[in-house]
Amino acid sequence: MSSPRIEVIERYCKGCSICVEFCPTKVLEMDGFVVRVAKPEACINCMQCELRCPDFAIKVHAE
Amino acid sequence: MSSPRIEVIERYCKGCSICVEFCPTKVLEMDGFVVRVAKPEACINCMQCELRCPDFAIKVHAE
Amino acid sequence: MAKKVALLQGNEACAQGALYAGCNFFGGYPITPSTEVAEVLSVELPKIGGKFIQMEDEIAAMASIIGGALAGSKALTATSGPGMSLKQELLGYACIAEVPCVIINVMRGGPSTGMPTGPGQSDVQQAKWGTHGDHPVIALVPASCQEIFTETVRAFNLAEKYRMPVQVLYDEIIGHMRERIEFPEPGELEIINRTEPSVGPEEYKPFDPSFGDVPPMAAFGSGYRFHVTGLNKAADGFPTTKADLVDNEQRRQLRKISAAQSDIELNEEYMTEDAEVVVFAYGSTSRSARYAVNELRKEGVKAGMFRPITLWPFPEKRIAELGKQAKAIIVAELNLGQMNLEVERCVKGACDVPFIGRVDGEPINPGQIMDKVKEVK
Amino acid sequence: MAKKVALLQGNEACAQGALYAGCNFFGGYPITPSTEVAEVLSVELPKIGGKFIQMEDEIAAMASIIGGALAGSKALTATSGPGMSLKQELLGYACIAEVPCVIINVMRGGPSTGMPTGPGQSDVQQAKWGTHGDHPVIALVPASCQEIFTETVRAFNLAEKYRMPVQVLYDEIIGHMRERIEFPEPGELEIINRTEPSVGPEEYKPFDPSFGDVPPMAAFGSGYRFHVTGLNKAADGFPTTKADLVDNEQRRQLRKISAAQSDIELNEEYMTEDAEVVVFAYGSTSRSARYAVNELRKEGVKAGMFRPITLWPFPEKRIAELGKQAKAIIVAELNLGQMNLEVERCVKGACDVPFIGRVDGEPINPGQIMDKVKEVK
Amino acid sequence: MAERYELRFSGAGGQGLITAGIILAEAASIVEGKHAVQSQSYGPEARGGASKSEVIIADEPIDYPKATLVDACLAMTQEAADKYSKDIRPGGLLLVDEDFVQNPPVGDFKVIKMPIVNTAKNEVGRMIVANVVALGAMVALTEVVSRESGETAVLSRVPEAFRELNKTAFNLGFEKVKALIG
Amino acid sequence: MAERYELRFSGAGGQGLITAGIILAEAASIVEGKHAVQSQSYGPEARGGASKSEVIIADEPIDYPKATLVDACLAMTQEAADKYSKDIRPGGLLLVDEDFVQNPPVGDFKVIKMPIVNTAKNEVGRMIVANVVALGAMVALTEVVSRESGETAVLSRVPEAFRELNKTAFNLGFEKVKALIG
Amino acid sequence: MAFDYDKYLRPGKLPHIWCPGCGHGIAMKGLIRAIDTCGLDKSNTAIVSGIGCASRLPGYVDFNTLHTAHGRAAAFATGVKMAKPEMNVIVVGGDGDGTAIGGNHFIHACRRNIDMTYVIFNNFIYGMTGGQFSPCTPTGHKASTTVYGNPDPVFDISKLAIGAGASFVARTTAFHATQIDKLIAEGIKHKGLSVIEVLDDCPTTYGRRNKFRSVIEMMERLKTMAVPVAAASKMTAEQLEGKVLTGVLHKEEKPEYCEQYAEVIKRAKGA
Amino acid sequence: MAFDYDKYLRPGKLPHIWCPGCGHGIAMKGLIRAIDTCGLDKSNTAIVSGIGCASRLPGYVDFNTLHTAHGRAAAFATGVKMAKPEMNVIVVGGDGDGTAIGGNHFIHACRRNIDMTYVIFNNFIYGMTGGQFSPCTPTGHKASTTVYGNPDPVFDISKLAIGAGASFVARTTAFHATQIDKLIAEGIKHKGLSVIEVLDDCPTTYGRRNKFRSVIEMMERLKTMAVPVAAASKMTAEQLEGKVLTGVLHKEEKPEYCEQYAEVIKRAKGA
Ligand SMILES: Cc1ncc(C[n+]2csc(CCOP(=O)(O)OP(=O)(O)O)c2C)c(N)n1
Ligand SMILES: Cc1ncc(C[n+]2csc(CCOP(=O)(O)OP(=O)(O)O)c2C)c(N)n1
Ligand code: SF4
Ligand code: SF4
Ligand code: SF4
Ligand code: SF4
Ligand code: SF4
Ligand code: SF4
Ligand SMILES: [Mg+2]
Ligand SMILES: [Mg+2]
Repeated sequence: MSSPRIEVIERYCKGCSICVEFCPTKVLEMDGFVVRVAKPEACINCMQCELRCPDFAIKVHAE
Repeated sequence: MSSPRIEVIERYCKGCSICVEFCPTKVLEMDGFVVRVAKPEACINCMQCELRCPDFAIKVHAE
Repeated sequence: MAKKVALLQGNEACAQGALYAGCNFFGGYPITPSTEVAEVLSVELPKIGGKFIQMEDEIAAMASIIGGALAGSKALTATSGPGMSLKQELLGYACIAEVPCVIINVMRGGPSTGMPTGPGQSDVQQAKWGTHGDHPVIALVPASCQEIFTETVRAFNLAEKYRMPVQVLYDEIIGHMRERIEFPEPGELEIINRTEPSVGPEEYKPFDPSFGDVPPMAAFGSGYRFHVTGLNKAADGFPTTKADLVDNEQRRQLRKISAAQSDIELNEEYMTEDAEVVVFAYGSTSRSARYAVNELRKEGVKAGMFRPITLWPFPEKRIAELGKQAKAIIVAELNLGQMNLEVERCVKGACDVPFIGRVDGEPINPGQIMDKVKEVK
Repeated sequence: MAKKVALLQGNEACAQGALYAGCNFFGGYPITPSTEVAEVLSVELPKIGGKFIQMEDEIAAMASIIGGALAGSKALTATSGPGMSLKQELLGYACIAEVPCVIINVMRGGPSTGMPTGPGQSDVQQAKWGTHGDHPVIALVPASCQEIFTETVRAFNLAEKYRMPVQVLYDEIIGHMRERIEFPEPGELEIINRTEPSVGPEEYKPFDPSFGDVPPMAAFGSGYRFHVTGLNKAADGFPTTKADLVDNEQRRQLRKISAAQSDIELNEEYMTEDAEVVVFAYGSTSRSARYAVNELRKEGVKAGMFRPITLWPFPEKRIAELGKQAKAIIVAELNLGQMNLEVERCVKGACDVPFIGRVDGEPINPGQIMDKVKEVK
Repeated sequence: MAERYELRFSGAGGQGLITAGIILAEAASIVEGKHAVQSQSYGPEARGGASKSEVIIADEPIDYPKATLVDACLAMTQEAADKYSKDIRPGGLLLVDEDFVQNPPVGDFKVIKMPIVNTAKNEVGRMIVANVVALGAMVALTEVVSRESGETAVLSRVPEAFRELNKTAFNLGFEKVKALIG
Repeated sequence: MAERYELRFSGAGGQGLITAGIILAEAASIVEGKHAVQSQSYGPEARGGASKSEVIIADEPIDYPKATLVDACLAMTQEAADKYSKDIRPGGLLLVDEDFVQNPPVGDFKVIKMPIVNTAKNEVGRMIVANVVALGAMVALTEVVSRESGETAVLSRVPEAFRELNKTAFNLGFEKVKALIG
Repeated sequence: MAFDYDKYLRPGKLPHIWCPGCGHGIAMKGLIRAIDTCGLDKSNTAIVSGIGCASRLPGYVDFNTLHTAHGRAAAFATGVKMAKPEMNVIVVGGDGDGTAIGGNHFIHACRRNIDMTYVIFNNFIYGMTGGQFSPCTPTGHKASTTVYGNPDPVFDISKLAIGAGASFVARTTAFHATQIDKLIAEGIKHKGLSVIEVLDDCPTTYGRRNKFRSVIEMMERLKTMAVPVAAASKMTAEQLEGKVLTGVLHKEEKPEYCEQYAEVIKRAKGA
Repeated sequence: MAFDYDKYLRPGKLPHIWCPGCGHGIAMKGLIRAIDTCGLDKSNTAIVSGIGCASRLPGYVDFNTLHTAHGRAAAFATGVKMAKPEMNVIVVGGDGDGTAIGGNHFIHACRRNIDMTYVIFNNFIYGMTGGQFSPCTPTGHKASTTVYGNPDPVFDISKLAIGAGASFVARTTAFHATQIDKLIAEGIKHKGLSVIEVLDDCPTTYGRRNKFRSVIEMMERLKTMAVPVAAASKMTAEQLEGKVLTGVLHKEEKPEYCEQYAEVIKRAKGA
């Protein structure tokens, strides 16, 4: 099974870093004021980032 | 012991008859729109009439 | 068939007028001397499947009728001075959000609790200026029970036509007195309903100026999903701080009324053609004025009466004309000086504007007016 | 010693002015753009043993300051349009019950929620007519941070002197901008406190007209036990419906102000002596007007500015005079037509009254005024 | 009938005098098609104290709706008589309940005395219809509406069950006055 | 100095630009005894988005308190640069943070580029003092107040513990610009 | 011995405006006795009310009296108390005044736990305006605006007060006349916001429409409705159906608002 | 699979105005998921709010949306619901909007038990106006108008709602993100007035002043504060000190207001 695709809508991301902190496998990282998908392959599709992003800025697409 | 003196302030009495109904010994009576002390001697100084008159219209003076 | 007639209180006539106009929602909070409007409607509305709700206060009452109106109802509330003061914020909301509804103010003595069972006409400037910010105003001032009926109908019509709150103000005297009312037959008086959108939900904008200064209005729950706010908004209903968009909307809202003055204005003139002294009076006071004019005419005094039935927008032009014709326009009202200021403004110094005011709980009687007319003659 | 100076926001200057005036009670409810007044006082009042209370809404805030004032405090509240609309009922209460207190209205765009962070001057007629019923009104409109300080002091003085609520209105621009303030030394500005009864509790009547139109006022808890009500009352403070007693009281209350116009009125005139065109402007708009007048004078245009600092009672006489002198009095304000109506009334047709209004969240700039002046020239 | 006829019903709150006024106004305006205005004054709080109801009847539309000079006044209590008989017009009428108005005011008007409450209590059997007795009496006294119109108006106001009672009350009032004034 | 000198500080909400404006106004009006007015515009809700603070300095009392034609403008972000550089007067100045304003607007004004945030972050060691770096730079650029006045104003605003930090920031900003414009 | 009410009454103001048999008079007398029990100094006591029949009380009594606007009594009173914490502040008013338009000020006074006593005269109706239903009119009953039977659920005022944080809540009825002063006195002595609900009667607007034949019948109803809290604990749910608990329903010690504010002042002066 | 929020969002309105890390966004997403769970028809659903940061929600979602005046949402919503009882009506707003200025409408909506769902976003502060204390700001904490520590006691919103008669009351936090939609969905399905309190965070005005170093810390606090009702029953009073209960706190069947009014209509038509 390939790892899920993480979509970050940069225009919405306000850089609060909630997703970064809640990601259990450190897939995400802050890059200045927006989030960056640093280790996509580590994603375990737990949906924490999507669930908790207050800004509708991150979507987890499982294949 | 002489029976208490019942003072009715006619100007205040609105004739609601609460005192009449609550007097256990039927001392009081309605007389048109105001109350009348009909049987002063029967008064047992229970103070019910004074306590319950909504209009400050009746006072029981025990000697 | 003879028309239905009845001896009705002004407040009852108001309720009946509302029903005739198609009112199907009343949200209120009791207050003397307006309460009978609510009482009649609490009995009548459920009979026709309409809604009567007694809210927790006047603010909530005003909120409920705006909500009801947005959901498609023809909504009414009735109150008196203290309640009117409380409603001011949401009256402004109804203006900016362009929600049709009717507010009855049965005026009593003021300010504050004042004289709850005494008459007053001292909320007439409040009707125009009570809420903060610029906003259009329509206020009607009937003078008899029959006219309360017809003006309530007209209030609903204007509210629906111009998509805004309309106030009807009358004083305690006519609110509580009883006169014979003839009920118009159904269809006899015109009934206006808000214009519904002619475009589909996708294209609909709740304040679309391309449909004119009064854009069509959809109801909540009708398939048109739109946004309503009390913030300055653009034509699409969403808040904006863009100067030009805000400006367009604000000016359009005032223009709704300023451009339609002739449609909204309604006055009665009584023996003004040749009048040397005109009495400006409205509501119950105009009845004393008419009585006085009749008496004065008998004595050969050329008196006349100008009676606004629409108080706001103010009949500026006609007053200016009368100012040029008459020696004086006497303003008689149950307050200490309100509409006289507006008359003064309009006559631009062309004639005197003597004032008769009264705030002691008694009506201005014909004698007072006659005396004043003779004074200025 | 040099005076204490500081760079303060208008709202901060207001709070400092209040403290200087002896304010020791603030009851409020936060609202943009007035909130800093409360924030400063929440810090400063407890330092001097004063009371700051944040109430559940603006109505409660107004109630709390009336209660505080009756218990002897010098009380203040601060709000903006929506809050002002909500306070109207109790503003009337403070009038009829003759309770000194000061209300700050930092004006934003309206109506309703409008433009919370944008400036407006569209509550100026509301200041006079917002509450129902006839009542006296004093409203001040400072135009700089320093003047906000001094006018807040004057507001307290007038409130105490005339025993009534006094409103101070300024717009968001000066509420939020910062200027250097010089703090007057203690004693430098006059501080007026309410007159206390000279008779003992037995003879005391809270509205005793034998002490003049502004009867002395005792505080709750001072040994004078009296009754306060929002009903029409007699001189003894108890409610009455007796026509003559009501009339006496109502007229006395209005007379407090009408008879003291010269004490209350305060205007600034700038180059009006020979002005052919006068710009009537107040608050932040007057700053643009002064700028414009300076520029116009450079160009040889005889322009001047009339700036009311006391807006209500209105400077009727002086405006009438200027109307006779000038070709036009241009009224510039951040609304769609308010004080221009009052100017029109006062000039009685003697000159034109062109209007510059703006409600898009931007200030009226000097250029707009210059253009208009040139137009009428 | 004069061009404008002014009647006043006064007494204590709760005696039904407002209703009496309304019925009279209905008799005039609905039954007889004249013009009528009924109004009342509320006490400070609409409860207790003296109460009054006024009816103005005319052939023309009525402008000023309050009494100017009262043609006929009813007073059911002493307080009402003292307070409300003041503006009876010279030559006018004052009908009092003789049991409750022991000192009828004197003035340039005719006083008619009659036991109104007692008639209701003892002859009709229900004190509550004293106002209708009074109404019958006022109709008889003033002839401002016909006896029949008055009766019609009374009956159209009351529920079926109370029609007889009220009819009796109205007519007793009417007849007693007729007997008195001849 | 011109009769009326207009400065604008713009950037993102939370960058401390309002404070920078206030300090400059204090330097001018409190320290140097000139006239100054500081104002700011709030976003729709006073949060997020572009933010600006304006300071007008003059020798005379200041009437119109808003900018008419800006003499010198600071822009810390691209959005601010795009939005607020519009009314810079011909020949005016625009100072941008070169790391955040990648496309400085062009117009009849002089653009000065400087790494403001990075200076704060890397050279002072605290990003939070970027506004003070910017202030130092603006003072150097415009000379609207003296370096000493600027420093005094900065120091009188900050708690003891942060004085050195802010002093460094202010002076770094000042010197960097001086070096740039020579 | 007759109780000397005159000591607390303003001369020349009686008779009061209340209708014959109106329970407000009974409750008022209880309040006066409570004040007497607590020995409050008249000059140091404020009685504050809103608008309504009940709210006319202050006009009759010889204290610092404040008859405010409809529903606002608690907010005015809060201002008085904050300004002069040493004063005794008592709020009186009707069910409509206190729980309809005044509901917000009521719950916030409870929340703040400011040291005042709020005596609420619950006659189940808006008396003053002629008998429209209030938030306390029993569901199904009639009022001038609910001729088909009131569809509205009622507030349990005491429960509301407790929910809002009041630290002393008690209830009694006009029938239980001697309990009125006892509970009010206990409330006055309690430090913090105390609420005493007195169920009373409005024969004129509520009684008549709901087929009570006399004030006495209304008193009877109050009598049978009431169940003392102690007794209630031994009763089943069915037995308690339609009953209301009387006595002290809630009492707890909590920081009082003016005292808390005095701490703020201390901190500010220290700072 | 990613949840399709877009289905409920108005195109072009994002990003919303809320600050980075503002909990309102998390709560809003929970609301959308709940609506989705319940399968509400967008055209037949109204979302009503007052004024405040939280109250900006309606502008972003594709329903009949009504952004009213500060504190008045419940009263407007009541009008909408009465006029069209077939519509789903959801009220959203902040702690200030709902319990300070809007307290009265809130408790009366609870009393009436009208079939609406009130989701209250409790961030313990007036966010929109820059962080003055609200009736929910913890005592002792700092806000822009309580620099010496807040002297005011707080409302327990849920307790207040229950005291006022709400028939469904639940509470959760922004940390418990998946519980948000579950509880709101249960509230929507409940016939009558349901209140769902979501404790969330305002980093900008509350967090900063109260020395939270990050949004994450604020989330941590929410996490540790919360105790599910079931768990709480097994805990001692000391253990519960400083905790808040989460989950469904109260649920009962009571007559719904619009249905009761439908009965009034029946009676009126019959009469
Ligand atoms: C702002 C305002 N709204 C409405 C009223 C009308 N009003 C006066 S008293 C009252 C209700 C009184 O009921 P309650 O408080 O229960 O007192 P009661 O008369 O029953 O003793 C109302 C609605 C008013 N005076 N002011
Ligand atoms: C009548 C009125 N009073 C005050 C305000 C100012 N105001 C706007 S939002 C708000 C408080 C918001 O707090 P809350 O409801 O908790 O929402 P949050 O911003 O925290 O989400 C206040 C006081 C207003 N807009 N209208
Ligand atoms: S789905 Fe889970 S693992 Fe994957 S990025 Fe998001 S939080 Fe990390
Ligand atoms: S949670 Fe959302 S807004 Fe915050 S950093 Fe992650 S994607 Fe950006
Ligand atoms: S004191 Fe008792 S016995 Fe005597 S009259 Fe009164 S009620 Fe009757
Ligand atoms: S209780 Fe009082 S008012 Fe009633 S009848 Fe007896 S004395 Fe008169
Ligand atoms: S109307 Fe009711 S509450 Fe008011 S005084 Fe009469 S009986 Fe008492
Ligand atoms: S101020 Fe607070 S509540 Fe408002 S958007 Fe920012 S974080 Fe959210
Ligand atoms: Mg009541
Ligand atoms: Mg909040």
